[in-house]
Amino acid sequence: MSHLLSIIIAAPFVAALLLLPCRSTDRLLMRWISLLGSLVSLTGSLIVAWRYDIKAGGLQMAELYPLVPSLGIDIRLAVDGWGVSLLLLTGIIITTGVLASWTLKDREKEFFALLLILVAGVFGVFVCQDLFVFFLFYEIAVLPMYLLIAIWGSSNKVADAGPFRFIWKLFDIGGREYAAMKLTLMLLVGSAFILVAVIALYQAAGAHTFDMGVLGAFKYDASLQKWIFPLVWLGFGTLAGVFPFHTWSPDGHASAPTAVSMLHAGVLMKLGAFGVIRIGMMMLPEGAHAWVWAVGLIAAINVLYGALSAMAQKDLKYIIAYSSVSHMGVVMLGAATLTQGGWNGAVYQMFAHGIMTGLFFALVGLVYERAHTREVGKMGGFAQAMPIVAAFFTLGCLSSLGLPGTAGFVAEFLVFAGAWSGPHLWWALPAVAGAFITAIYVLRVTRDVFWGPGPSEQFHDLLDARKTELGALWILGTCIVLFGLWPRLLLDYIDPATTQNLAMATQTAQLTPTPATAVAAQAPPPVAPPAATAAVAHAAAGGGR
Amino acid sequence: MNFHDLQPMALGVLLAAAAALVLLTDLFTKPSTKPNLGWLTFGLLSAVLVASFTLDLRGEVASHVWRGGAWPVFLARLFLVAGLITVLGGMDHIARKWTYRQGEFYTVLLLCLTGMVLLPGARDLVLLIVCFELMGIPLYILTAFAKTDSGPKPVEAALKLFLIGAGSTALTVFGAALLAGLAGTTDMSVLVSSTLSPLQGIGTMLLLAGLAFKIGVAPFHMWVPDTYEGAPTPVVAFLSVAPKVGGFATLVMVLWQALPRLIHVWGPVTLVLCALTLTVGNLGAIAQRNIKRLLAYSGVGQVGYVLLGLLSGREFGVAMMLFYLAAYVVTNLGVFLVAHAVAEAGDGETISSFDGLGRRSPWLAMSLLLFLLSLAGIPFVAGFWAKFFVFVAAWRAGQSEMVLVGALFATVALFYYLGVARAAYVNVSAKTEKIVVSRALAGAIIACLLAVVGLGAWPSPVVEAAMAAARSVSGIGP
Amino acid sequence: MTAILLISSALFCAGVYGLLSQRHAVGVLIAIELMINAANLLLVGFGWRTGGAFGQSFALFTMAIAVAEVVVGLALILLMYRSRGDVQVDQATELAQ
Amino acid sequence: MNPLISAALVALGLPAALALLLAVVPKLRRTGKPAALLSILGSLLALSAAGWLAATWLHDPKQVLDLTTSWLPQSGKSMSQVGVHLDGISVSMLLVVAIVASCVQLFSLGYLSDEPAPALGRYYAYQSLFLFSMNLLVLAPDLMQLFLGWELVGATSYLLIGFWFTRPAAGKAALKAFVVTKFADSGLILALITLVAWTGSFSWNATLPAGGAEWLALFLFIAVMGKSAQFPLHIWLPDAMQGPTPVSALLHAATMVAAGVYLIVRADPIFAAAPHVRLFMTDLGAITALFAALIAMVQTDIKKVLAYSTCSQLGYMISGLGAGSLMGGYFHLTTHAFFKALLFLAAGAVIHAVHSNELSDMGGLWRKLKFTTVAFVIGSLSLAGLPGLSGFYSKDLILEAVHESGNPLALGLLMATAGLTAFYMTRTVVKAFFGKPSHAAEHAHGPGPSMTIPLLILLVPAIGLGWLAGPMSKLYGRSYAFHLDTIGMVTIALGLGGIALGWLIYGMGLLQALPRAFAPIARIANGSTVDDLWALSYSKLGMGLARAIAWFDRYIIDGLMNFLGWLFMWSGQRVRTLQTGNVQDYLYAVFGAAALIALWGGWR
Amino acid sequence: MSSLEISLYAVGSLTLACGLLAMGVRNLVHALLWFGLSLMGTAVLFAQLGASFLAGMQILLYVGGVVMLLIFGVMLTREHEHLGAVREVNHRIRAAVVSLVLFAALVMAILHTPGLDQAPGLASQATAGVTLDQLAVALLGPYGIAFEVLSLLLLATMVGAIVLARKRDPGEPTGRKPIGRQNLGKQRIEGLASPIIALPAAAASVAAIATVQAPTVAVQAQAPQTTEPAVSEHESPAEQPTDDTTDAPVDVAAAVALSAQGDQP
Repeated sequence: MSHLLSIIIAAPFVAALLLLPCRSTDRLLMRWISLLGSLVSLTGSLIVAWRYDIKAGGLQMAELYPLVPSLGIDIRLAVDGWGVSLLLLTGIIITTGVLASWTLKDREKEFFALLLILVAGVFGVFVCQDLFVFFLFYEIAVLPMYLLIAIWGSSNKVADAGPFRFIWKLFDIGGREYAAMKLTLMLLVGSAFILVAVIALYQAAGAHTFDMGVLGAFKYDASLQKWIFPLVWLGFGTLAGVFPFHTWSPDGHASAPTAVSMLHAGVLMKLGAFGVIRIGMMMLPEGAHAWVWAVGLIAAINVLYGALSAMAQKDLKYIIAYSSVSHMGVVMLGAATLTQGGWNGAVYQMFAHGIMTGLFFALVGLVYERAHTREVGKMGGFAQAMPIVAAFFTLGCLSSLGLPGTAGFVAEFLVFAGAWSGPHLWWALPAVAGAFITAIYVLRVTRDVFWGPGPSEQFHDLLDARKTELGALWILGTCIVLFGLWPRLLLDYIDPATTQNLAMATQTAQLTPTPATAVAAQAPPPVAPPAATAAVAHAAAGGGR
Repeated sequence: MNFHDLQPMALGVLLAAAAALVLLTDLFTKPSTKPNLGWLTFGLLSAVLVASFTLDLRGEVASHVWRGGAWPVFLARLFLVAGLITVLGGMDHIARKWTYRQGEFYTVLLLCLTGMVLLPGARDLVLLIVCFELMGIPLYILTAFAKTDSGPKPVEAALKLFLIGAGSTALTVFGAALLAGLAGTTDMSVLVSSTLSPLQGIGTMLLLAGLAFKIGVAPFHMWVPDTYEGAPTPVVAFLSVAPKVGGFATLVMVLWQALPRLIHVWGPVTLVLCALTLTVGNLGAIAQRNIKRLLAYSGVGQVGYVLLGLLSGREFGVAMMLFYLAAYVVTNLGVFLVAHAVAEAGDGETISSFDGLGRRSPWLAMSLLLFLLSLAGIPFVAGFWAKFFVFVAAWRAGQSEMVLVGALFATVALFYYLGVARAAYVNVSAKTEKIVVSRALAGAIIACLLAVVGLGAWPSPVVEAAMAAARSVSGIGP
Repeated sequence: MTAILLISSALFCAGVYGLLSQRHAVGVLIAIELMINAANLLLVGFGWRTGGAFGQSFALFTMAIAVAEVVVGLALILLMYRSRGDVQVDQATELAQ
Repeated sequence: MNPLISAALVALGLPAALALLLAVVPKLRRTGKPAALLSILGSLLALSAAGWLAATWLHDPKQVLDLTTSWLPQSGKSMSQVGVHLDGISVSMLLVVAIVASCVQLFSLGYLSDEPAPALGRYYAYQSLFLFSMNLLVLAPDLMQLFLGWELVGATSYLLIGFWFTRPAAGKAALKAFVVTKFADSGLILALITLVAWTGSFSWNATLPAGGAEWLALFLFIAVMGKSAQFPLHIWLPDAMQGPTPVSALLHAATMVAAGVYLIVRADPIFAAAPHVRLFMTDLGAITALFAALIAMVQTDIKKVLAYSTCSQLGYMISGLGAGSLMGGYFHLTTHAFFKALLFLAAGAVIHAVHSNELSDMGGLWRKLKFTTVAFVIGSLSLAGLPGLSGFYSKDLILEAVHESGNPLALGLLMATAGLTAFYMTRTVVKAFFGKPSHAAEHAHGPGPSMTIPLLILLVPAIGLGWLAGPMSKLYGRSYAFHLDTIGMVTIALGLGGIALGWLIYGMGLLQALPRAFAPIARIANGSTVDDLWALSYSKLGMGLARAIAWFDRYIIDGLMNFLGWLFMWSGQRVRTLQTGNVQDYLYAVFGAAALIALWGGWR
Repeated sequence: MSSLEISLYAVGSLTLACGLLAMGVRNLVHALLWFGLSLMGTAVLFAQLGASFLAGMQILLYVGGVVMLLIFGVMLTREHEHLGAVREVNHRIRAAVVSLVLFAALVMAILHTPGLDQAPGLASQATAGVTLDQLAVALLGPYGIAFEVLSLLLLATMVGAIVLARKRDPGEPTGRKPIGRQNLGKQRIEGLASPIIALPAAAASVAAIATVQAPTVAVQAQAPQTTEPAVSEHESPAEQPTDDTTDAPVDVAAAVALSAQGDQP
């Protein structure tokens, strides 16, 4: 039983613990500890990618640690193709996040500790095969957000208008505590739904184990699936920025400090989408099949809605936050198509968008740190003062509008192809329109902020990215181009995993695989981790009549 | 009746002896040496706790009037832990504020604990009610212990508690009278098979109303916020925890043990009360400024979840309820002691007195955060397992809607818990000097912290013990 | 037997009425004593009906408890008098909202 | 590995490597001139490889070579291939691109000599990137890689137009160019996803379901309209002149805009099966040709004239392809690439000398810039379709094809355009080179050697390519025999008439009435109603909708969430005030509840 | 309707009337008196139901003890005259509604419950009732443990009541404010007097506890005097030595009164 996965999860956690004792004066030590923690995870995920045997596919490097045997809860780790790519993404984002927040001034000990705990949770979710521990890691990943935003965030004013004007007296809408509280509460309402779904699944599958393999293979009856799926979808969807519940993400990201919004938009939103697919679609085929039209419709709205509202924003961070909502819409759209191409595209988009948003928020952080304003109208002509930042921003823009040769294109194209060959043809149209609108507002922002004559007089200390930030930008930039030019680096991992997972999602749904993709309908049951100890069927299963 | 066949009740007897001992030593100690009365009580309590592990406490006393076994032992340990932490935490306060009446305080406290320890074993209605009163009446005394030293608040709190308590005792007695009278006996095991009749229904309801006062279930909870705010904090810590566990133990024995066939009567009522308690508890806490009132309402909210556990089945539900109570006892004591530490530093009891705690005393802020997270039910702290197990039990008993309602209210709860955490970490306060905490109080808080984190990381042993206790009360296990 | 039941119920409800409408603390105490007394009557009645000694012994215990409550109640009333100057129950609203 | 394929890989890989090198190593880029020389060396090597390939293909045109590897694996199999596909069409286009690109890069050395070193380095990085993406497009084995090259070319054009980013006009133009082309490219995306939905791969000669070809051709044509600046989507081409002139020469004359035509040629099997779309193409091409020619007549900026002329010539090519003659369209593309690049570079030399684009600042330059004048005159004559020069032959083929396809309307329009083209080219030549010299033209100085050599190189194909029509047709796999018929004669007459008319009006100053007759057209052109239409739709429709949705999101949906929060706070307040503090009320609550549940208990 | 029931109804309605009057009368002392009468009524009912010992206890304990105690309570807390012991009643309607609802529920249940009157024991022991020794055996047999726990309860009540009621803790110097821990040491010298007083107080409380324990132990032998503990708990303050301080007369009187009342066993 290899311990690689648990090392990846534990590394940030241990780094966080190591941070606590050191004094707040030795700033550099703290930074190096947190950087070390994230680097260990990054190299770990690289090793996982290296040692993952693509031919065999399925779940590998399984680990098992009992937690509450009497209820069948044990920490069960294993990684499949998807897990590899998402681990890699998380590793990259946390390393660049730590690099980008090198110049943080106040209380950096707690900041880095909370950040690392957050990322440990995220690592856990991607590799966990036990439904309960999946939910546990999910909660850990959500919780430090509150303190991170409330303490280190920044407030922005929102004019009070519209029918709910009287609420402005009670909350200071747009402030950082408001944003932190709204984010935490909405995500936790989501997790309340998930908790109910988790218990329902556990109970329906004989209430003796939480192992996802067993729960996934179990045939739940259709009516149960029909009402559990929306719970899972809304629960995880809130984190993935699904249409009506996305309102926390613009405020949350705009108020969060750089590294936090990088991590949150870059990785945490993927958690939501991953959850919907992993638990929603793979474990509840009939439910998925019944509700997939709604998921697709909302995702299509998401793309267009996010793009359009981004076009009208005046604050730099809000633009990028709304663009994340739009790109997450693409991910959900890919997932909703229930086709091979769609799912490949969805997972690839998770990776690509993660890198892109990470780069964007890092850059915006740099600009904000130097220009102390995020008002696009006030800024102009920054390219002269900071050419490198301008160059990377342009690269980020080109990737987010889906220019081939950047990771963004491959993902979006796969999703469009999947949507077009899937049952609901017309979903692809708003998605393509969304991609086009993204091109407009993204390039317009580049022109407003970076191009144009020289920076106006009020920005005097505009110096370019320094070495640590530069490192972060270089890592993200190369990822975008590398995975854009040669997508097989990642697709070789994602594709076999999609075939297997899709088989699970469509096997009981009598959904004949669409002719075009000629899915080889072999449905090997997911390789159960070796010799998982049969959970003790505890005596109290009888319960009260 | 000689000493030997009192073996199963050994814990109760020992505690009574301890009370007497403390009362006597109080006579001979000079005011200056009175503080080590606190340490004496602490020593005695830990001795009894150790005894609970070493002695064999199974078997029956006086022809099944009092039955030992896993159920009374589990609860006894819970009460003893609560007592230990209260004494340890409050020792400094008591010694300073009531130097001359410490002895009486500890005696009354020990007697109250005796009542609690004897309660779970009682299989006879009379013994049950007397133990219930032995648990209740000392609380009135303890609440008013600050007398008129610092303003009228403690007295008013005690008076409110007393008046409603006495009213509830009357209700309990009348209900018990009806039940016992109809069945023709006060022995609960016979009561089970008594003939069903509307009068018995009313008797059950009145009994339920009387017992529900002690736990602070919704319509009967009105005294909770005022008493918590008025009474001195260490007493409130004990008051918020131990009688609730005692009340629930009585409810389990009366409802599940004595009146299972009347489930169609008290089942729906308890469900309605549970929903009401959740709503009032969580909503009430949102707009609170005083930390103790907030914790009072949060306590009422938590009772809602425990009631949900009680409802969800005779064995698994009750087991999960016990685990929830264990987690609740430790967490609530911890939170109150932290609030006490902050109040002792002269800051008062409003939430804004917690401002900047993160800087002034990092470990206190960290423990406060962990306790709040445990109350809110966030992973890797005791509270999460508690809520989760209760939800599983409730789901298994078919209360799926209640689980959803409970989960949503947990989110509302997080709102006001985070409000306090925000005060500690986010707000900046003018005062920057460190908060100095007395050794005993610090020890108590750390003990709670270890328990909460320990339960969070490795809940299995307590889960097994709770299940054994549940089996023993429903007559299956020893 | 229904006679005893009716009378004790009536007494009990009288006690409840008194409890809710008294303003003086001692008045409340009286009401509570009356209610407990009704319960005792009921117990003795049932004891008489079934002939067992349980009724009367239970009544004895309840009496003891009732007296204990009165004692503590009076002590509290004394304290209240000392701290507030009056014993009006509905004026004691120091702890509110 | 077949040496030919390795040559193709060199042509593809070398510019990519150079672009990467210049981008990644800032120090190298900041050196300026050395970086430029490196890039020019790269383009020359690519040119030699292309030349060698063209030579081998000339004497064996049927040969087809492939080297591809899977790019997008999907459920085990590979959905799209990436690599090199060599056949007659791609090799010839490769040669054209290589020649023009190296000439432009050489020319830019002189033209941009006074740019600061880092900017020059950045310019040549973009140039190498462009060459790589164009080669990628040309050598594409399937429509996917073509699309890759297509979009990369669009991106580099955005970067190159916005090279002088300090100028707001350049920024606006770059954004406009990219957005319009991106809008059209969504058509190509739709085509691709339809193709993959039907056939599972992107190759253009896959069997399509009935009627499928029509849809596919339509989607492809939408993209072509955007890239090759056809009528409604041509608005970005004139603005693209903000970029440096060599860029206009390379991208917006010879190669990039021709990519659309290349796509139609490449995807010939699809278009062959789509008669309706081809008819539409012919008509649209003709209309664009005429419309652009009319506007070109009244332009005062020399680059704008050439831009509109390109737009008009593209219309020609597309209507030719629409009429079914692959040979005509593609051959015209090749010849046009050379003489239009020649014209642009010559114009560049003039602008470099006079430091202004306006024709009014020029005049009588033939004394100072003798060689440039010769180059410009030959170029314009070839464009006008003077028999003997390359322009005539390709234009004649197109006219014959349109005539044979039986489309009198289009034929008429195209004939008129031929005349107009000759007229406005003469007007430009006269205004710029002959006439009385303006103040700025006084002390203009001749272009340096680095600018004259490219002109010389481009002169050769501009003149001689017409005669090579035979071998070129073999390359394209089509038959060709030159024969002069009535259509040819009429066009020659129109061309000569146009030149004469131009000379009369502008050279001699006679018949001033005609220019005044053109005044209304001038107003339409400058007003460019189509342009405003697009701008209006963007600002009113686009931004309006965006602002509405942003407001809706912030105040309605977010408002609802806040309202929920407010509701809880409000109810919390209510519950709090329930606690009156009066024991009487508490007792009332307790006993009231007890009474109620007792009632219920009794009733059950 | 046997004769017993008729008499039961008669006395019962009488008791009820007194109870209602006790609750309704405006003047508190009158209320107390009516309350005493209603207690006596219950005692008569007990007698009718054969629980003669209980009737005795009722008279002794309730009427003698509780009512007297309450009267003293009222006297002690008599605020200045103008307020008077008046207790006018608010929310009267609300209280009436609640009690009537409860009463209706009870009556409905009573009427619907079958077999109330023809229970087995009714006819045979109508008169004899439960004999004394049966009661004693029950008290020490099955309810033995309850008995012991009751004694603990009374101990707790006693200790608590004393602590709350006394004005000054033994050993506390006369300074009004309770002194903090830190300056405890200084009190040593002039505080010497306090231990001298504390010693007899301690002895007295030991004696008090002994008396409480003794009867319970003794009573295990003979059943009847079980209720003493309930009465005797007031003895301990009696030995309270009269303090040397000149505190307000009221509380001294209270201490004396309390002890006096509790003396008649």
